[in-house]
Amino acid sequence: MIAHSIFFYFFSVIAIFSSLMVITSRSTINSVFFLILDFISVGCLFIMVGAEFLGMILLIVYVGAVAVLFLFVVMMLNVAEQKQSWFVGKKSNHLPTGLIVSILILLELLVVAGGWKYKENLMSSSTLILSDISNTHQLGLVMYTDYILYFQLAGIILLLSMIGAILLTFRKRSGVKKQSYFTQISRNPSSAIELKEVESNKGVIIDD
Amino acid sequence: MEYAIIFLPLIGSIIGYLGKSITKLFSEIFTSLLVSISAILSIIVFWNGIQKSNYDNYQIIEWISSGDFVANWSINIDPLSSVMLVVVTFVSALVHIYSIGYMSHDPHKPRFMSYLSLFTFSMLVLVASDNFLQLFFGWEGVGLCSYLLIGFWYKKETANNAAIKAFIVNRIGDFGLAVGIFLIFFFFGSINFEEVFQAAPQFAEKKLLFSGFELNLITLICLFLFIGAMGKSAQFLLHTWLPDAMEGPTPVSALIHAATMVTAGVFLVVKCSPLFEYSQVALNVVTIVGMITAVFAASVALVQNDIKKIVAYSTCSQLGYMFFAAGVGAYHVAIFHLFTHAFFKALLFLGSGSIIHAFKDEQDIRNMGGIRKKLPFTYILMLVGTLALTGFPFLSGFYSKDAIIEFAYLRNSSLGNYAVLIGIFTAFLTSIYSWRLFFKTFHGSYNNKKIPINETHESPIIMLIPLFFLGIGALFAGFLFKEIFIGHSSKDFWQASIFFMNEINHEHIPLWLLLITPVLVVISIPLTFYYYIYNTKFLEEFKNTSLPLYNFLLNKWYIDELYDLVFVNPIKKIGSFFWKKGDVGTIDRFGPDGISKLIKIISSKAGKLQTGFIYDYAFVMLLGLSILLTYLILN
Amino acid sequence: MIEIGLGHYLSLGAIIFFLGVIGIFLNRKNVIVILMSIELILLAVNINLISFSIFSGDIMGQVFTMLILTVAAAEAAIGLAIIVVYYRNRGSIRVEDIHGMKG
Amino acid sequence: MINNLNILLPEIFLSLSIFTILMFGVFIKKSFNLIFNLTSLILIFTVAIILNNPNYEEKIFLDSFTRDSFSNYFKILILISSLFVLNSSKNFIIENKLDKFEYPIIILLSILGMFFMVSANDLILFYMGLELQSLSLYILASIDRDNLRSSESGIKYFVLSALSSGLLLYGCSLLYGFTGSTNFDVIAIELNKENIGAVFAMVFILVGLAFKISAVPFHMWTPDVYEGAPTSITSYFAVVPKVAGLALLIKFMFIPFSNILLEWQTIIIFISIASMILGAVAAIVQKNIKRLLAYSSIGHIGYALAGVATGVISGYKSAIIYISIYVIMNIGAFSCLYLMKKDGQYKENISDLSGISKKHPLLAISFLIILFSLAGVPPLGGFFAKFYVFTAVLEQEMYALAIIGLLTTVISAFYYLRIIKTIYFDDSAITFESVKNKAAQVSIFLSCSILLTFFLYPSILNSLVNSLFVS
Amino acid sequence: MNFPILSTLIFLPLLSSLFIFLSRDKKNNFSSIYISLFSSIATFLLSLFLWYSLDVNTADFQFVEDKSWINDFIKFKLGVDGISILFIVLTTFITPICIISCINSVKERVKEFLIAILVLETFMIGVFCSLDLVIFYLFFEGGLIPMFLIIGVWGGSRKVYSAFKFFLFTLLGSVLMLVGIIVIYWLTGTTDITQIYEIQIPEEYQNLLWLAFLSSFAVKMPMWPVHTWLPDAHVEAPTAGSVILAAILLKMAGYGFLRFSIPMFPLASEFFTPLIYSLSIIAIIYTSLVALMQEDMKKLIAYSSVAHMGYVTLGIFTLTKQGIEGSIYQMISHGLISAALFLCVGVLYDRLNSRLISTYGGLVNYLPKYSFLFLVFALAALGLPGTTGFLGEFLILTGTFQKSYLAAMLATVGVVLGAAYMLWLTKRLIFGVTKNSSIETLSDINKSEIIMLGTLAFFVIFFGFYPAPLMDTFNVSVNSLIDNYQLALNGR
Repeated sequence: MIAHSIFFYFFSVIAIFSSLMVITSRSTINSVFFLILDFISVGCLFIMVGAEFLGMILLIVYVGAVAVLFLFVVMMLNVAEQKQSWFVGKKSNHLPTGLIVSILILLELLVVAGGWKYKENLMSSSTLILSDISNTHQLGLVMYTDYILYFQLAGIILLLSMIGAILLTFRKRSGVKKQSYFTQISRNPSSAIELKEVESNKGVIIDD
Repeated sequence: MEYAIIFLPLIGSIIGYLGKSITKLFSEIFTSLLVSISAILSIIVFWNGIQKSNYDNYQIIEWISSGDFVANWSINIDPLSSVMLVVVTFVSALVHIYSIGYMSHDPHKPRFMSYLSLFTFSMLVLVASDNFLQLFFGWEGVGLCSYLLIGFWYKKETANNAAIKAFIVNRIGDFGLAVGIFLIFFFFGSINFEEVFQAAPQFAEKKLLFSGFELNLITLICLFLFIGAMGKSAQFLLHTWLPDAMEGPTPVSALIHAATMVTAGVFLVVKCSPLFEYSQVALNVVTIVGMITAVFAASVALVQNDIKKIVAYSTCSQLGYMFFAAGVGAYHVAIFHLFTHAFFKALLFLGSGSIIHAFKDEQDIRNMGGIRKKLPFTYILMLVGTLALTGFPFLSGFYSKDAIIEFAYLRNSSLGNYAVLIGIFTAFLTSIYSWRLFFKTFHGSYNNKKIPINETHESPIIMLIPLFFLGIGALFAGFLFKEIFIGHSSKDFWQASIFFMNEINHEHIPLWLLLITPVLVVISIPLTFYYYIYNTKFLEEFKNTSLPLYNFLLNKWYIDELYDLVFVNPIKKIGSFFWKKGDVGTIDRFGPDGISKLIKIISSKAGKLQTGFIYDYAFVMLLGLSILLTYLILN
Repeated sequence: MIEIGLGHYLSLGAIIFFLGVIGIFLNRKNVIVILMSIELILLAVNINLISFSIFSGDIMGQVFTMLILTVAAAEAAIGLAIIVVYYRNRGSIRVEDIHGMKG
Repeated sequence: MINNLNILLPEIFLSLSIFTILMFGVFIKKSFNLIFNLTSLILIFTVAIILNNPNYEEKIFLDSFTRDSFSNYFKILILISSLFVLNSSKNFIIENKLDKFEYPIIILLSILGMFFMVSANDLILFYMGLELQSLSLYILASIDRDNLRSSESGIKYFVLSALSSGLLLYGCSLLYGFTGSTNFDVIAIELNKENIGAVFAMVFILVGLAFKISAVPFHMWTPDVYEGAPTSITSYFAVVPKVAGLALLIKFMFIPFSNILLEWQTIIIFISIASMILGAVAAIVQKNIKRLLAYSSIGHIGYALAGVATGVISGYKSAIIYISIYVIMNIGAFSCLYLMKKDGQYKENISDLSGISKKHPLLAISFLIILFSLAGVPPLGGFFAKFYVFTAVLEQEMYALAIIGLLTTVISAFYYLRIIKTIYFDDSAITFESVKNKAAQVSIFLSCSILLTFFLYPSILNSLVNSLFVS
Repeated sequence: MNFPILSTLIFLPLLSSLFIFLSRDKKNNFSSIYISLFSSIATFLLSLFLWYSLDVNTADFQFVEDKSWINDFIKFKLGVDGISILFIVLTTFITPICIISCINSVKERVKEFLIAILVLETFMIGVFCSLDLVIFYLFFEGGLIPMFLIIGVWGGSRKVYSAFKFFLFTLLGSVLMLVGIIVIYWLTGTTDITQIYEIQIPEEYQNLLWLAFLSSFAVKMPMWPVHTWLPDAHVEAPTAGSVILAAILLKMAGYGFLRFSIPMFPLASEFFTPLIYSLSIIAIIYTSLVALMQEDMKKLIAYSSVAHMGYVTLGIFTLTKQGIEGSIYQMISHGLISAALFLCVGVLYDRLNSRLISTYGGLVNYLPKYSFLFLVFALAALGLPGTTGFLGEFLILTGTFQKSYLAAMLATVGVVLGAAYMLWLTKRLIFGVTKNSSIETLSDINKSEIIMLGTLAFFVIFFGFYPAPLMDTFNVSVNSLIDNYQLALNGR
């Protein structure tokens, strides 16, 4: 019980702190790393609360793929050195109002989410009943049966993102000389050598 | 026959104008001919009336019918209208003939003749109507013709202005007439003369609240009708157009502004005697206005120099006579004076025209004089006219004018007595200015610098014949028709067309009253001759010593200036103000233009909101979200 | 405080959500950080869903989460691709530089 | 379950076709034309399949997917409008070197996403459909990848859309938590006024949806993206996702949120009025036609939302009629842009239209009809759209909404008139190149003739829409 | 009568405009002009036939066509009665004249111009035929499009401003009417006015609805203070545009008051009578004064139109027989007279390209025929007895007098002012000395102009002396209008 509390607060504080750092840190690289930290701590929370599959997915897919993708792009676009905080540059003219508005939203959310009556059949953390089949198993049971449609759709979305990414970023580079084995092999003397009759005192114009 | 009287002038007007290219004098002859026929016919009608009481109402066609508001085109022949028919057609025919000579040098003769005939038609429609609406038609129709004829010489700026002035002042009068008609229709439920007059007694006591005042209905109606009459007959305050109207050709002045149209007001009052008789207040107003006009116009006429203007003011003054005659209840006398006045005033005008003709369009009497030898016929005829006008015994003016004074006396009221005084005084003034005009023109020395005396000449015969006829009228009309019109048997003649509540008995007139006017008139002749011809110094000195009075009179009591100051200029200013400040400056500025400007400003503000920065966009979204959330929480 | 209930998890989600939101419109650095903020928001959503799912014993929430993870990955990929494209054209991905169209 | 798969037939057909033509595209070089034509064919076939399917309501996959006349109507609308948008823009695509074979495929994928959106009866499916569509649109917005403006519009659209998706998703999570289910029908039962958390969630979801249909204040992306994206994409943006978005909104209001009508009604009214006003006002200063049409579409969404705001079926119907006529008008308007070519470039500034009525009377008159229709001047089709909406609004006695709405039509008439003024009143005559674009001409012609003759039989849409709400 | 004569009447011009659109002729646009002339005259004859076959002894709507239109709830219902038929005939009469006028005055894009005119004619006839509020609105608003184009494309130097002002002003007014129409639908369940007449709309709604309708009609009429679009629109519009605008478009509002405001909202009509009176009186006097000071002929005539329309509103809301009949008569009369005056201005404008009064003067020396006709119309405009202008005004004032002395007296002042500005205009234009030497080179009006102006002059005078054909036509209808109104007031 207490352990649950301690771990919850531990990971939440880390998550919140790293979230804060994601948006405030001067270096984009740092932001990415804090994002990873964020994911890790939240993943731990997931595991702690009993959604171990999703916790793992978060760690593997997010940290392993998405965050790395971010890192990759940051490196590629060479913006890692941009050491700017959000106060630099054009000074934000709605920082105060913005903060007030967001805090307002936060408070409203906290009021609603934190302090509200939920449905009666909710479990408290102490009485969390973990079913006898594992979380992963449970997901697996529904994912490919009842929710096959979503699954397929997710697939299509991934396909789309692939097409999109390729369409947007892939470009044929002109002027790049590539080796073509087939042309190399299928050359014959007639296409490789040209014989010219050279008249005297005229020379040959060699075009290449 | 009745149809012919009315419509022949109209036909003349239309065909006369359209057929102008048929032969050289087609329009002139054709129109004159038709109007003459009409004149003869109307005399026959008049005669039939006297002899056989042959009166009738001929309905031509329904004009307008809207609910109870029904008006017909009709020809209503009764004693009053038959008299008017004679006056109108007779004078008109003579003026037509006169114009052939007078206008012989004008390129627009056909148009002129056509207008004249059209005028005659309108006037006939006016006098022959059996309802107020047709009367109104004729009323405005003559106004239109007057407008057209005054502005006949359209190149003259003054003529155009005078024409507009005449129309608009008349319109102001018409405003009163129209309101009178509205009132009549509203309360009597009809605008037919006969029905209205029959119903009049029932409304004699009716009061109504009119813009805060409680007034007698009939009084109100009569006052409004009288405003109309004032406008048309150039009574004081609405008289300003008449002298200006002299910008038109002289025959026009003779026909319209002396003999016929201007008397329409008198005609209206007399016609409506069944109404006026029920309202002493209205009658008193009529009397007072008439008196004021008579004196005023006569006083102004004393010092004018334009020959036509003098005659015009004289007309104005005589109309005043007619009105106060009507006002004291002597309607028949008013009509009688109208009748005689038509002859001698037309004569005077045409005579003046003859003089002007002789001087090649010179109108200032200071530039005339001493031409009695050169224009003998004109001289004689003008003499007749002047004598008649001044009321020289046994000429037509004598009978009618004295009768007015007598009737005023017989009225036996304080107002009547004032009227007597004013009448006598005005008669005296009339005599003075008439003789002044006469002597200054024909006697004394020749004063014109531009035209040598040899070039002045007598008018052609075609102009003199009408003068001659009018002269006969001026001489004998009073004597001949006195008995019929105002004599003891006059009631048989007028029948129902004039209504007297309390008839004045034409008896017991003190001798002094009978004598005083003729005596004054006769005395004034040598007096005038002396002061204007032999001893002009006295008057010059008098003029110089009392210059303000002189100027006051010369400038017609400054009434035109007053109007300019009070009405014309302010209206123009208000018009400009409404336009520039009202429409453009306020309505448009704050209305469409202002709003569109505002929207454009908002629009560019809204465009600026779209900064192009992602964070701003996101911020707006969050702002929206937070507003919605907060709204829900607060609810 | 000690008893960790659903409310705690939701609050955590709300805070992370809030930070993600702030990150989007207070950021002047570069677009990638905005992308990361979006990932934070999605993370907050996931926290919500998982905790709801666990506390109400309903597997649906976890299925949802899993799909969100997939979609988020796809979104990140496309987002980064667009950023790359933009970078190629503009030579910068600073948020302040992205205002070629306005008004 | 497998027996019921024919309910999913259009979606299955579409996905399989996508895979097939994707293969064609990969293995055949210079295959744009082929794939483009195949795409048109697929669209037509899909329409046929949907028409061939029965219309009664059926749900499968744990009631997460609905097929009913409502979804079918929107699917057909989406398909047909895509068909016209695509075909009329073909010349433009080729001439601007956008002729990659992925182009039509991504469009098809987005259509697939919209299919799931309008058929969704479950938060998850709805979200998946939405994301499929959004991701396609991100790519499409920045498809002209060598063009700075295109990629900028892509980045803007992506960031903001992702944000809105995040908000929407957050709402979904709360909704799931507070009602205990992701199924619309269950949510509808569980959701009531006392359930504040769920009401809160509703706001988040509304924000997400409002973003998709670009309603104020979640419209900020619209002008920039419309301007920046290639015209062919803009026309797609302006038409198809709007239809799907509105369908979704109506569905949300009609099923899951039906019990908290009072709560969302004020919000929709607010959004609607804000959209109408901003759409009218902000467009006045615009110089770019595409940008102007963006504001115009914001305004139009405001009117459609006014219909939704009534919270009754007749209002929803009027909104559906509105969006249908809006689609017709916008297809026409954008098709006109494909005929405005000068010096080898497609023109998109209002000033480029100066005096074209002299040289291109037909184009001018088409513009005239469409613009007057957009302004809602009778007797053109656009008037009837507004008429239905305001009839529904006034039925609920929402006078303020109706009057504000109609006043904004006057303001918005101003900028439509400004274009007409440029076309007809200005003297400097511009000559465009003659463009051989039969498809665009046909689209314009159809659009104009529908708008012109709509008044002859204005109930045609009514009778279609009447059957959409069975329950 | 099974033959849909009204639909034919409405759509005949539209059809012919389609023909013109499809016709191809390069030189002189002969075929366009002839097609349009032919079709408009055919329409005119058809409308005359309609008038002839109309039974004027009943106030019922005749030639009713009733088709279902928008679902079941709004019907495409047309019909005419004694009031509307005259407006239809006026419309069909003015249109050929406009077409003739553009032979002289429109130099470019003749074909489009004719199409616009004919489309406009369709809308105008439709307005006067429709017996359903929505249809009415449709036609009422639809007319804006061609008119906007006519002003904007063929207009003068400030055409854009004027066209926009015209369009937006009118649209702004009428959207509120649309709200009113829809609310009526929800209150009564129908938009068929013959059915609405039977239903008493609740009193608490009447006032607001009446105001909603007023907002549209007041702008169109135009009443003070929303009249400012009219002078601008008139000034900038081409001759035919001004003619149609003055002769017919303005009448729609007056017709609307008669057809909709009064029968549908009798209580409100009574309640707001003082408002209408004051606005009308202000319009009459204010605009007359403004007209007095104008330097632009068209603007002067436009302002005079506002004043004349002031009489119309005044007369309508007296709700007396004379007032209403006078108003109808005044509208028709103004339709003829203002049309003629604008044509007259157009004649001058075609020749010298100036609308400033000061450009002209002494025209009578060189254009006698023209001057004569102009004088006739000017006199008719100032309400000279014997012209149509008089009877209308006089009847209106008679009617007004029965309701309010003050209003009638003040309105009568307008008659005096009317004479002032019209005569002053005539003086400055026609009479006086010719100052501008280019006038001397002008040719008098040609045949087509004589036909146009002569016909108008004939009718202006003919109906001035013999108004019975017109008065008899609407007599019964007006009676029933007033009877129903009184019934409604008593039934309160």
